[in-house]
Amino acid sequence: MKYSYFPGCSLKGTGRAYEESLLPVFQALGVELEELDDWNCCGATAYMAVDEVKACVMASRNLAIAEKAGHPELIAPCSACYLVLNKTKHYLQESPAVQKVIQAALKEGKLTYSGNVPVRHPLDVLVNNIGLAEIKKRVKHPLKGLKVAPYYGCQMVRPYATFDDQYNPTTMDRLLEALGCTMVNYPLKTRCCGGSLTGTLPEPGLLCSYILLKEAIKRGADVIATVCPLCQFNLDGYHDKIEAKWESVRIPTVFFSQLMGLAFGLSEKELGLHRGFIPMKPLLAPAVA
Amino acid sequence: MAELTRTIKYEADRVKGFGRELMSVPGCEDLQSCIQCGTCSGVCPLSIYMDYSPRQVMALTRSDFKNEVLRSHTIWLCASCYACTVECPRQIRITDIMYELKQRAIHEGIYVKNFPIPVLAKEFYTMSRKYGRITENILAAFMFLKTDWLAAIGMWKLGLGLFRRGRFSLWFHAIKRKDELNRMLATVDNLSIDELKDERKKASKAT
Amino acid sequence: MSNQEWTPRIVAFFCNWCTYTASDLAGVSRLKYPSNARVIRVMCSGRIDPQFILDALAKGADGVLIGGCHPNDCHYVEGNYKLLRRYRLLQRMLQDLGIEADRVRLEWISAAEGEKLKRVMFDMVAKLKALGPLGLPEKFKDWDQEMEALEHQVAAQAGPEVAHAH
Amino acid sequence: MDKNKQDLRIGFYICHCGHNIASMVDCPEVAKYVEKLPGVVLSRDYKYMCSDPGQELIAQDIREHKLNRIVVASCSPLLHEHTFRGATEKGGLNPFFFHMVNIREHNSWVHTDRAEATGKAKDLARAGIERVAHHRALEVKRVPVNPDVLVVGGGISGIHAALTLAKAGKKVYLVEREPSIGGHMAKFDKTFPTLDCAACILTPKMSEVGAHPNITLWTYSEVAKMDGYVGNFTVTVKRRPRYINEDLCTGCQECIASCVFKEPKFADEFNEALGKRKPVYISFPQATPQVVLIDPEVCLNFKKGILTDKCKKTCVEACGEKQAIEFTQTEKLEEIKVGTIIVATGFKTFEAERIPQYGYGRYPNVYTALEIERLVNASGPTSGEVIMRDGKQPQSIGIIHCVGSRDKKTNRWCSRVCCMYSMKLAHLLKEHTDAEVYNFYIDLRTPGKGYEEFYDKLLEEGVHFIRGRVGEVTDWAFTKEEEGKLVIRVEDTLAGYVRRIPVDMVVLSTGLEPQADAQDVRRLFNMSCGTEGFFLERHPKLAPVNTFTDGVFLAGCCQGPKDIPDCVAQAGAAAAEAMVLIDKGYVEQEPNTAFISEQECSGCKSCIPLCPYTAITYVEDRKVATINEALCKGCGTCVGACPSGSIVQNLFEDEEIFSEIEGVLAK
Repeated sequence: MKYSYFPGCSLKGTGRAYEESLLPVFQALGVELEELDDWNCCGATAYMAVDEVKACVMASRNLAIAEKAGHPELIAPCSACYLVLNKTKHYLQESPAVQKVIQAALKEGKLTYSGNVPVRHPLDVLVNNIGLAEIKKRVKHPLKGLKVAPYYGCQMVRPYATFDDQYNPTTMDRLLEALGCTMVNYPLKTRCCGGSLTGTLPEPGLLCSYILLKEAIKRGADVIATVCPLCQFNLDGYHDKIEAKWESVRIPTVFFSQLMGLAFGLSEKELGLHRGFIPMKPLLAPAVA
Repeated sequence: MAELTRTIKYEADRVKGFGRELMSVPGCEDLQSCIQCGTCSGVCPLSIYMDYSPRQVMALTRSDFKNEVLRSHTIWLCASCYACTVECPRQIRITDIMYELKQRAIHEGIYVKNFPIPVLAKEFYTMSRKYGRITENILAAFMFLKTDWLAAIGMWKLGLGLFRRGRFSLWFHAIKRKDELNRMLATVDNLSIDELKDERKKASKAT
Repeated sequence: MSNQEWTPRIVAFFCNWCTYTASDLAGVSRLKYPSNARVIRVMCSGRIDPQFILDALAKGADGVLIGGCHPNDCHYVEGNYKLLRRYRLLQRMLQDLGIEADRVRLEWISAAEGEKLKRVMFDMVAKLKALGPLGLPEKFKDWDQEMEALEHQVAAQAGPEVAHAH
Repeated sequence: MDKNKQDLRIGFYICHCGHNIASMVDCPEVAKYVEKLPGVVLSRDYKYMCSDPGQELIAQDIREHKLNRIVVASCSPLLHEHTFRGATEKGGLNPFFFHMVNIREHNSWVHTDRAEATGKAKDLARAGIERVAHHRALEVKRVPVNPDVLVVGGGISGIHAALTLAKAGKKVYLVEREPSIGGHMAKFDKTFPTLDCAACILTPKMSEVGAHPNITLWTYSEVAKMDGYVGNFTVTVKRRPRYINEDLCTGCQECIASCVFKEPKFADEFNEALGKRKPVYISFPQATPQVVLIDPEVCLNFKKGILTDKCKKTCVEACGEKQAIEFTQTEKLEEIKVGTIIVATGFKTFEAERIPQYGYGRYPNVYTALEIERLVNASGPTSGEVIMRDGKQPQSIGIIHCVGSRDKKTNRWCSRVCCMYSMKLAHLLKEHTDAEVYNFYIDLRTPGKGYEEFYDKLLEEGVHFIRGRVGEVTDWAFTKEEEGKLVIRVEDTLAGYVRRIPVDMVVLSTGLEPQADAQDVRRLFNMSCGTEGFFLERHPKLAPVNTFTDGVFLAGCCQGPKDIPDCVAQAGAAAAEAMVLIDKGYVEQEPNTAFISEQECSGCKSCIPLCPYTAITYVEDRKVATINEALCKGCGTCVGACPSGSIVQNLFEDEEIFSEIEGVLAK
């Protein structure tokens, strides 16, 4: 099985660990991810604010390249990329005006896009295509006793609930349970982390992150699992500031793929676990041993 | 004695047609059916910091208070989490309306100067246009230099932390076929705003 | 009149209980739709004789719209099914005659579906506009003339031969 | 035919309908156009054709100008065909020499271009003129009306309709699906705005139904089939076994006391599963009929193996000589004949789980309004004490209005009663607990007698009203006072702040929806449903209790959400409509039946299987088919299929329709 793969800028930068863990996990499952040739920025949130049509043009270049690559589906692990690529597909279907502009732009780039190639989130592919049974088979070190707060964030489930419930998504819950984790009841699983605000207007952004961290600790979680590089960054990178403002809410935040890698017996280094600000190491000793 | 300001609005304060024009944009039409229930503000995680609640932005937009809306902090505080869009009982795409308002604020240059978010948006735009990709830490550095360089100094610890963990990039990530992307984006530039608006109007009429 | 844009002429046969009522509802709701269709009321879509449809086309309609109750909802139990069978056969025949399938359209529209009626009207007008005029009366005239000419020709050719034979 | 045309003297009338038609159609222009058409003697435009002078105009013209055909172009024939046929008859002409052209619903109201609309009106008028030439004089048949009435549904609407008819001396069958009549109203504690005890005002009516000699009450029963037509319906009623002989049971309830289950163990439907009942039970103390029933799902006697041995049949013993318990009962079908039917099948409440943000089913202290009705009721599961599922009394309560209503994602409509019942519950909860009560509303709708005054009263009682639709109900705390509470996040739109309000108990004011099986019931009685799924009335203003099936009437919430006074009023109206038919004694049948011209019939028999009413038979000796006029309902399906064209449908003859086609297309 082979999928096209759109990493997005974050997975090459601050969210490096996501890619580092995702690729070997898929490899272990016998699924190949082929990175799109010369992909560009998806168009993302900030770009939409300046020029929505151009954001769609940027996204459509990626979609066109993916169509050319010839694999039936495209995997986009970053929630923002996942949303923007899907949103562009929606616009292309819904709005003849946008469609006209995009087709003209594609023509200029000597590209074509006919609307094929579904954009999928890796969680979706793992649980709904590869299947939990297959994943269970690869588990070498069940993460028994590890209490995880599943945090999905916004853009994977909103506004398009493509593969999971909008209010109470459970795909990651089921996946991590299959690895042996214990899921804590975490009512904030789809509440916003503050997004790019945390970097621009610290007060409101940090408050969003603080609420999420505090509640995860209160619910008895050892670690927060996330599906999005920006969420991971917000929940992991600002503890000093949060501490200065409110209180210490130190709890590690990792990518679900890192937990999968651990369960599959991959090394922490391979999975980029050393890249987190709040280390997860001490928790692992009892779990993996 | 505290300074008193009049808060009354006269008809001259409205920019007539602004609301109708915005509601002609595909995706924004449903604003017409807003019942001002406040669900958007109730679910918005950022509404607690806003000068106008999302509901008020909807009301102001519909009533042509263009200057008030485009100058508000609210549109820049929207983190695009889509909670309002999903919950709205009238299925108004509030997040998309916020995007539309942000675009107009940038286009017309009326937003709070030194407010970092529009600057980030513009820098993001420029960088992705120039390199095709975003290098996050450099983007952040640019933004702070343009808004509040003291804050940039405050971020040194985070930067250093990123650097030590190998999450810091020292130079721009870029795509190979920059000219291909630029040619594509240029087609949108060549399309005048009016033309696009006409296209949109036609489209919204058709749907 | 002549420099006006051509618009299709539609004859619509609506059953009294569902589609005619839906049409009334569209009116009461003040929905707006193109004015191309002329509605003829029948008690049940089962009353619609294929000859009505052919006659309408022959007399200059560019399209025929049939509206009946949804399956299982017929006021007369199953008149709509009876019509459906006839409609399918007729469509095959029309195809053989070179009349496009989109010209004769069957829609189930319940008494509550004023909106659907509006949608169908818009859609049908758009499709007929794309197809252009059917113009059977003019074609009949042309064909008649052709036939006449042909007869003359035959007569002219036959004339001398007949003469020879004598 | 041409000769015929020369004899024609057609009168044409186009109605302005005030501005309704005249604003979009140039009526004088159409009248002028029609005047020149062959056969037309007189062509007029008039402001309101349906008015008395309008009708008189037709009658007078017929007499003065010797008109023999009338065409009126105005509104829908479904509205005023009857009126103008009457006017035609008044002028001394057979009423079927009249034809109606719809230029309002089908033209002026739906088009925007005056020239186009005028053109269309001309086409339609011309078609009417062409058609009316072929009209023939017809006779209206009278069919007697069976004076018995079927009322479906035993809620307050059905009860009131049945009693009204019974008191007028009509025989009524009242069929109810549940074991007792009473419907939703029986579950309510008090009624707004007067705070009458619901049971106190309903129970006397229920027992009156149970005791009335003119009412046959069948509970635990459903209508399975309806055949026939107005005046003569044949209805099959399915009676589910309650394993108790209704005639023998005295309602002593000894059986319940002696059941081997010493304690009630099973979810009690009447108390919204907040209480428990035994396998043998009576829904509620005032249940009508006062007859117990046995739930075979849980009664041990119906189990297999050891379990059945555990049943000591103590109930049978307790019943003793009455011998009312019949474990062998099975489903029974009863066939009845009635002339009219009143459908009063009610509503169901919106399922609160469908809005997960409000936490129903996830947080135990989130309740639906109907559950609160039982909780505050003295005969409810807690004997009227407001004890929450966690055993505590609430000190603060949030009532969320419009749950499931006014929302495009669920139900678009306003459920009409929730504002008022929410305020009633706010009052009752405050009375019972002295808690702080918050109402969260979008708009407060109090348009009824004494309703606004009730709102005033609540304000004076200190109930809080916050204008804002609640975003979410959660159990995560941000501040200390929120710990252990349910937190309501909402924008107080009038104060202009987003607020987090911690409460102990949340009440969801769920809206009203069509019954889950409304579509089946609709088919059963040949009715229509609106887009939202409630049964469709024949006309929203002028025929609000009629349906499109003659002789079938609507009452209560099955037609749309409404409060008790409106239900009762509508039930009375439906009963009156039924009595109109019964007391008149006959119905006139539209003479649109079909007949076969024997000379032309080839005897191919293709029409025979087409008729859904088996009205067509084959006459062996004459080798032709024939139609039984009494059975024919005038669909015309056989006419459309006859290969020899020998079947004719009155009012929809081939010539009439062909001329209409010709008329609309002629240029």
